[in-house]
Amino acid sequence: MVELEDYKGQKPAWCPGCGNYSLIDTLKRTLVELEIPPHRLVVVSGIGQAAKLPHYLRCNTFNGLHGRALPVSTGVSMVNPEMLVLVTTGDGDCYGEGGNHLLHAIRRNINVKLFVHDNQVYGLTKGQASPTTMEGVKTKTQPFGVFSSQLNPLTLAIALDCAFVARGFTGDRPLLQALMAAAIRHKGFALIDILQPCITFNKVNTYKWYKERVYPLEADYDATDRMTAFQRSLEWGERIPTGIFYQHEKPVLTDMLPPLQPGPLPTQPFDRQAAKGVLREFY
Amino acid sequence: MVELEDYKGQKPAWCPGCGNYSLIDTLKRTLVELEIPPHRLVVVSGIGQAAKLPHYLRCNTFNGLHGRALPVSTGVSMVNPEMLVLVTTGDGDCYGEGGNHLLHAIRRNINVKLFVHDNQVYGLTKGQASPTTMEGVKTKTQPFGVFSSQLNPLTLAIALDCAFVARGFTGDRPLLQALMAAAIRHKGFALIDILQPCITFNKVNTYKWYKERVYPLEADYDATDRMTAFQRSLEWGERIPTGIFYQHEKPVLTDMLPPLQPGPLPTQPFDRQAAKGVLREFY
Amino acid sequence: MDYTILIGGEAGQGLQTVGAALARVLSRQGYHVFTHQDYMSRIRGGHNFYQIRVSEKPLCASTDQIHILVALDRDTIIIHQDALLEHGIILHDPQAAAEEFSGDRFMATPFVRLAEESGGGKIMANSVAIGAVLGLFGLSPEIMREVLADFLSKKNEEILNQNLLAVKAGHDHSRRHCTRLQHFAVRQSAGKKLMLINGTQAVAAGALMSGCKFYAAYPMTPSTGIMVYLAGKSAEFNIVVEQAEDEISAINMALGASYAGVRAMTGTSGGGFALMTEGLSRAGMTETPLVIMEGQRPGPATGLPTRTEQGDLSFVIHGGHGEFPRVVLTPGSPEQAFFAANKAFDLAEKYQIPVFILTDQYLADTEWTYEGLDPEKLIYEDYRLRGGSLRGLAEYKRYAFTDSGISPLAVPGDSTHLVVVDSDEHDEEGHIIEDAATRVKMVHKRLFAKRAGLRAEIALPVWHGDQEARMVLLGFGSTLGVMREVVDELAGSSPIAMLHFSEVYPFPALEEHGLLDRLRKAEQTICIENNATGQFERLLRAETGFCCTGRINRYDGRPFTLESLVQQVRAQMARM
Amino acid sequence: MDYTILIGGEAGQGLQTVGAALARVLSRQGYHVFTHQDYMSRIRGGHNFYQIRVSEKPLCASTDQIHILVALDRDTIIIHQDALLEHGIILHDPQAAAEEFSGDRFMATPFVRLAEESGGGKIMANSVAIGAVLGLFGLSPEIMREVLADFLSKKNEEILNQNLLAVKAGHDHSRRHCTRLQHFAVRQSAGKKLMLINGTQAVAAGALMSGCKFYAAYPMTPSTGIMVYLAGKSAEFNIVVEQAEDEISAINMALGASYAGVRAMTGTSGGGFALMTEGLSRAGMTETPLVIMEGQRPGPATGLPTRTEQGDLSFVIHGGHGEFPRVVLTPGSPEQAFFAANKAFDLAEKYQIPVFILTDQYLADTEWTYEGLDPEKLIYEDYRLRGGSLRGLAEYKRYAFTDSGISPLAVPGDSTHLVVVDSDEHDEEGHIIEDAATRVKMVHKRLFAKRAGLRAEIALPVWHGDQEARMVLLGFGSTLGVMREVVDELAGSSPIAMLHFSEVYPFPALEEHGLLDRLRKAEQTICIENNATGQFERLLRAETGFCCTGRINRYDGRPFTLESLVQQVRAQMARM
Ligand SMILES: Cc1ncc(C[n+]2csc(CCOP(=O)(O)OP(=O)(O)O)c2C)c(N)n1
Ligand SMILES: Cc1ncc(C[n+]2csc(CCOP(=O)(O)OP(=O)(O)O)c2C)c(N)n1
Ligand code: SF4
Ligand code: SF4
Ligand SMILES: [Mg+2]
Ligand SMILES: [Mg+2]
Repeated sequence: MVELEDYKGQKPAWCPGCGNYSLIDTLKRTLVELEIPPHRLVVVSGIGQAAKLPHYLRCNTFNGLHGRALPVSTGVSMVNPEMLVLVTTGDGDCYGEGGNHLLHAIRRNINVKLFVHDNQVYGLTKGQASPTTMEGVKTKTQPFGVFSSQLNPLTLAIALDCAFVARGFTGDRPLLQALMAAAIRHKGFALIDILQPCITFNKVNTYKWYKERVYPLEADYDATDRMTAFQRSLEWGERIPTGIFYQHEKPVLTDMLPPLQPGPLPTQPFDRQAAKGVLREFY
Repeated sequence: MVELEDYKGQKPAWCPGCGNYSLIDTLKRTLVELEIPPHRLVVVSGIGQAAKLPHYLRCNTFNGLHGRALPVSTGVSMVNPEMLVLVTTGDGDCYGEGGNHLLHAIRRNINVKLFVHDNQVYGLTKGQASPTTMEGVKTKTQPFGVFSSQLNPLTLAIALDCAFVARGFTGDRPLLQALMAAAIRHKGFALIDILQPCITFNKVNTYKWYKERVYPLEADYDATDRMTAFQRSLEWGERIPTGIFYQHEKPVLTDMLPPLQPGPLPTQPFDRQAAKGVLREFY
Repeated sequence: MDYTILIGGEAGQGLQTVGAALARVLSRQGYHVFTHQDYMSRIRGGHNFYQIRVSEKPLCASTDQIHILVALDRDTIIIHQDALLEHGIILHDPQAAAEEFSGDRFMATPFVRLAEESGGGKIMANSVAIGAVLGLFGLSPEIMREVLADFLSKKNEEILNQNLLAVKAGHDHSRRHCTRLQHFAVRQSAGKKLMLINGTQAVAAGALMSGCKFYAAYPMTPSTGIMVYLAGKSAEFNIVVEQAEDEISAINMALGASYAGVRAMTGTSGGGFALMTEGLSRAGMTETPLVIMEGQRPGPATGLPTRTEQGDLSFVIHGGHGEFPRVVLTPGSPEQAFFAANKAFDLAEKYQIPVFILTDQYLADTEWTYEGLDPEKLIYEDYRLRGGSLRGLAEYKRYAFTDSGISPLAVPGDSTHLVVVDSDEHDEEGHIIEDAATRVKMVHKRLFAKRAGLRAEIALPVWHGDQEARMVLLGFGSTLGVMREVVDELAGSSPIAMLHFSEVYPFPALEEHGLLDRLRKAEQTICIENNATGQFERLLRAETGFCCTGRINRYDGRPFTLESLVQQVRAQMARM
Repeated sequence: MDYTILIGGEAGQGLQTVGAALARVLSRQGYHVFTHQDYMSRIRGGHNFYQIRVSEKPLCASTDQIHILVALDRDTIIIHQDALLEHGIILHDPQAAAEEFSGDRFMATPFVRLAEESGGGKIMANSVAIGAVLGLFGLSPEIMREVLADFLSKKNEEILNQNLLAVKAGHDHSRRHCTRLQHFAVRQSAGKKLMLINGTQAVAAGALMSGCKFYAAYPMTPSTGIMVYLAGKSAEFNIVVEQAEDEISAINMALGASYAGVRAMTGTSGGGFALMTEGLSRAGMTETPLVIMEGQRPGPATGLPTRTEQGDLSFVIHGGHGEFPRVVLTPGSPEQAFFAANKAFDLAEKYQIPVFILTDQYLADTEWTYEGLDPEKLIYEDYRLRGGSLRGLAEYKRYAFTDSGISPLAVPGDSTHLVVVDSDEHDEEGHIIEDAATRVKMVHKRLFAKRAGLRAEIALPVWHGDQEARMVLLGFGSTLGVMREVVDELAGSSPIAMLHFSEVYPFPALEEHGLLDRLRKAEQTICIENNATGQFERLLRAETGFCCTGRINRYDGRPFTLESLVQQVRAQMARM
């Protein structure tokens, strides 16, 4: 049996009151709920407050270059599809520096679960705008306010036909845990954009601000319909829906790759004798 | 008066029969139609067959690193908004190596016209799959066929609320010219994904293949509706629509940026005297 | 007099404000100060500190010893009390750092309670701390009025007065309770206001005053300050400052801006620079002027993100594929950084090349005092072909062959001439070629001809100390100050000198000015570097064949300090 | 005998097939061949050529002189006819290259007409050309049967026979019309089949035979061949080959794969490598084994994308921020490349570091012949802690301190032990730290301890020629062959030798083996490099302080050739 204690890592260096605390706690509970032992889990992260998470969780870890968690997770997953591979990342990490990898990780449908701590700001570097910062918000590097339109990760993922697209909120732990569990159970790539208040640098999207807006998608919401998903993903303002926006079945890369069919690569022995044969072709 | 002759550049090194020939010819005609003199135009390109275009057109040129045309064009446009800035790029250049810049160029709504020569293959490097290669297509580097889902640039751009999203085809020059002219007239960022047969390396999406499928969007198609645009952009297979999928007005970055309000930066004199004042703050 | 004040506490406790305000008020009173900061890569908690040295004479190094320790939390006492000098004082809030601390060295100063009693509430505890330090020195609390007015984000008379009351409360508390006041008596003023400036500010102001019109970057410690500074001046000076989606974009945006006709710059740290090397090579091939600030921090990879190191020197000199000229400036002080920024813009545009300002976290954050920086010494020449002169040309070729290797740099759109730049090998017009002859000519123009010109632009390193020193300390960049103080300190006992390089690439022509001979004559030549492998020592060897006899390296993420370096140098001397 | 055949024409005319088929058939007949290719960055048109030298003795250099020029178009004649030797022959199709070409040197060979007449249609014109060359040598057209069968993509007896008829037609035409047959007579066979292999194939096969299980890359000339090769073997050997979205992704995928427990590799050229330097630094910090193939081409930036240069040596040695150990292997021949790939995988895993195989377009495309490459000389040791031995451990720390600096490398998921790797500075367990003491210990472990071990792994450069040479030629990488032939050619007239470095970093311990002394004794030491600035010469100076007396650099994108290098060396000799 897996227990919460198994996942106990180092003491977080996050600010007291940061949304990341309930996020990691919910993650631990999800892993315990799904009975995943720490050694079957690999957490890959980038750099940022979010990306520090694997230090605070006992697990296999590859951490981190800013923006480059997805390629690493792709390598891990394509070599050993039997591991549960999670990526924890920030909105800057994932949608800014790492934007290209997101597009292509979705296209590949790698079996990786992507949990984005979306605090709509660069936390670790002290408060610059991120791709999800709302238009007009002023920061020290955007003194006239942000001119770029706010990136909507859900809409983007749905456009790329990502087969699991959800939004969570650290202030709604039961829903977040349900989303995390569903993402992990889902076969293939799963994105959860998690609204996570940064109490230090984001004075706009505060805990209260989210609380007033966030609501769960209706019980009878049909997550299999792409058009609906697209439409509902556009909702942001007075009301912000949370839940699974879009989910369907799709072939997973590692299920299709012929070299993986005999099993994970690290367990496939290297046949030196057979390899020697390739030299024959050069005569 | 601007004439075709004004735009005559070097002799193209493209394969005889390549779709790029009609593309460049249509572009020249568009520029003449709009009476844009070569010196008011800056063409920024990446690297690839597509990206060689500015050598074959007489114009101001910044060419090229693979995938990096958009950032350069951003710099040019943010400094001198009075120039017409075009980016010519390939599907690998723009959606592969340069994917991240595309996301953020759209978000910024820079005043750049992005013409993607989409031959669904890496031409210059001899036939590897590109992000727009269709699933299942086999190449020397994808011996099992492409597993990743085909990137749909239109859907992606619509998801990002790009204010001008179109598809052209080099086999339909009148439409292509109309699209190019509309893109140039449009205020802000404009994307035209141009189906361009690569007769050497793409044996699937041939001239004939496109001809059988490509058709123009209906005359009464409403390009202002995002939902419709999203839906129609998904159409790909037996029938492939072309035309302007989505267009609307949106504030352009350079219109909003306060430092540009007195005029293009190169024409704003540097006031050394005023600058000296900043040292006072350090006392 | 030469006092060291150290303010320590958790991230988020405002120790930076306390430090900055104290440094400012002291420099306004005409004192020389030298500060440095040490902080963790976190926003709250942990242990950070701010060190301020103050003297009537110029200072340029950090020390290990403390006269006044302002402890905003208990850890600060634990960590730093051993560094306290005899007669030193530890100020601590007994509420935060429990009563177990007692004895002559400790002066319990209830920052919070005094703040509350003075009426402003506990958020003014830091003002109490400031006041307490002023009190030790016997400086009037009133001198804080102006500084506080500048520092307070809300310009509000009432808040200002409340803060002043808090300062006064701290001040009075020290005057009343400190038993060691006699050790700290200073004059109210040591002369006229001094300038207080750190490396970041110096580079940023230098860039602004050199006509920088476009800055694109992606946030990364310790370079972010440049972007923040320029963004803050954006409205007033019409500078376009763009936060890019990544560093690749940042450098390419800057190249686009430079191509379009303005002075452009980007800034980053090692990891971001790694992503820029392709763009750097593009700047080299297209001959597009570009200034790059690389603020080093300890690597590899993420390393120690908020600390200091000189570990990217070789990378900056050799980064980018293929061969092209570049300049690397390695200023050692804010003053040098200010003029380095200016020289960078000048050389970048004059030679149409990338020019680096290579700094590090230590230089970036360290404040020095000066009487001033003379803006009249700044060079500003617009090397671009513009307007009339461009329109008057019969023919324009972006890469026309010239003896100097420098081709005319036109502004696109400024005339009917076309400006064609290409990252492929190209002909004079900028169009792609593949033939061997043109390639060779372009290499001669772009690389050899320019290099010849550039070498003459590079300043010789500064020799400080005995002209016939038996021991010479060599170094570059941010070790300038500490090397200088070490040499001054040891000068009495031994013939010692230092040779400091603030411009390292192209390498200064040591052989032509007898410097190499002087090095050869010295018995000991010790290379002092804030890295593990001795990159500068290697550069010197690669450029001249000269091998240093010894080296002192520090690579724990911290800067050299006066005492520890003196000790290490003495140990090497003992071997003579 | 030592003949040079040059086949020239436009891209898309199939000259590569003609060249490859001829090289293959000759090597199967037991002849030594040496080929090199010259092509433009375009798919159709322009001018490309394929050079084949053939002899009964081993060959290792390209030449400037031509015995047989096969001109598939008119330009080929114009460009190359001056290089034709006395008694040489130019084969050309009078339809393509007009009749104006006449005289003894020209043998009009109507490739197209003969193909049509032989029944296969004009697409078999290239087979006629092959046959015409065989005819000159008096080699039987039948020897092409096996080769054609291997080359034809559609395995179809009829097409094969038609091609053979075309070969025969070409052959017969030469026998009948050539007036210079006496100059080309060779034996039907020179011995048993030889192996014909180029640098790309050697690296790729070497990787496969060293247990490479994961390859991620982004296409880029001249590295793409490695990906194509491994993708072709993917099904048979269960190698996962992934075309990444960009080079940043490629290197990080490879790091992920290596972390997950298999041997992983990436490959690129200079521009792509520029994008990988951040990942490289990450490999250094996380101590993740990684093999990187960097195939150089002329820069800066896009440069001359299909040509050759040795311009990235300094970049590969110094690329990446911060300080970490790496190995750079610079093979000079396919044989060296094959074993370099093997050594790269071995060292990468043994020391948990990034290891480079630095090649260039010339080495990548150049075919050499060998009797064979001995697979028994390949090393294969699995240094990873797996299965039982891992599960048996009481405690596992990814970065445990050891004397060698090498910590146990476990496979995640293989036991309940956790594998924690971090790009921040970290403790033994892999968790982020900021304290100075741990930092210092980690630098000692990761950098100093490993470097000490690594130096002993590096092979000494090969001294070839006179042991007490007055003139020594120095070089690295793909100049091996031409340097060797030059030394052999000049050996008679002068005491000359060469010192070739196939492993350059860490730098081989020259001082310990008397090599440095031999260099010091030589009157002239000439560094020969396919770049403009002399990067290897600089490396040698940086590492040893030794300054070469002269240098010969070629930087027009073309390789050194035998005759021109002999001439340049002679010119330097004259100065002795
Ligand atoms: C290549 C590179 N560029 C920049 C940085 C500096 N950096 C570290 S974290 C970060 C942004 C963090 O923002 P986000 O990803 O949203 O995470 P958060 O801290 O908000 O959780 C940046 C810019 C870096 N480490 N590496
Ligand atoms: C950094 C970098 N990586 C790879 C390359 C090699 N390269 C040149 S063009 C190209 C792909 C071209 O494909 P696309 O953009 O679709 O253009 P096309 O040739 O098909 O028009 C590649 C991979 C490069 N020049 N630079
Ligand atoms: S800065 Fe923001 S995101 Fe980072 S730990 Fe503090 S509250 Fe959380
Ligand atoms: S390879 Fe394809 S895209 Fe390139 S020029 Fe030829 S036909 Fe056009
Ligand atoms: Mg964030
Ligand atoms: Mg393409």
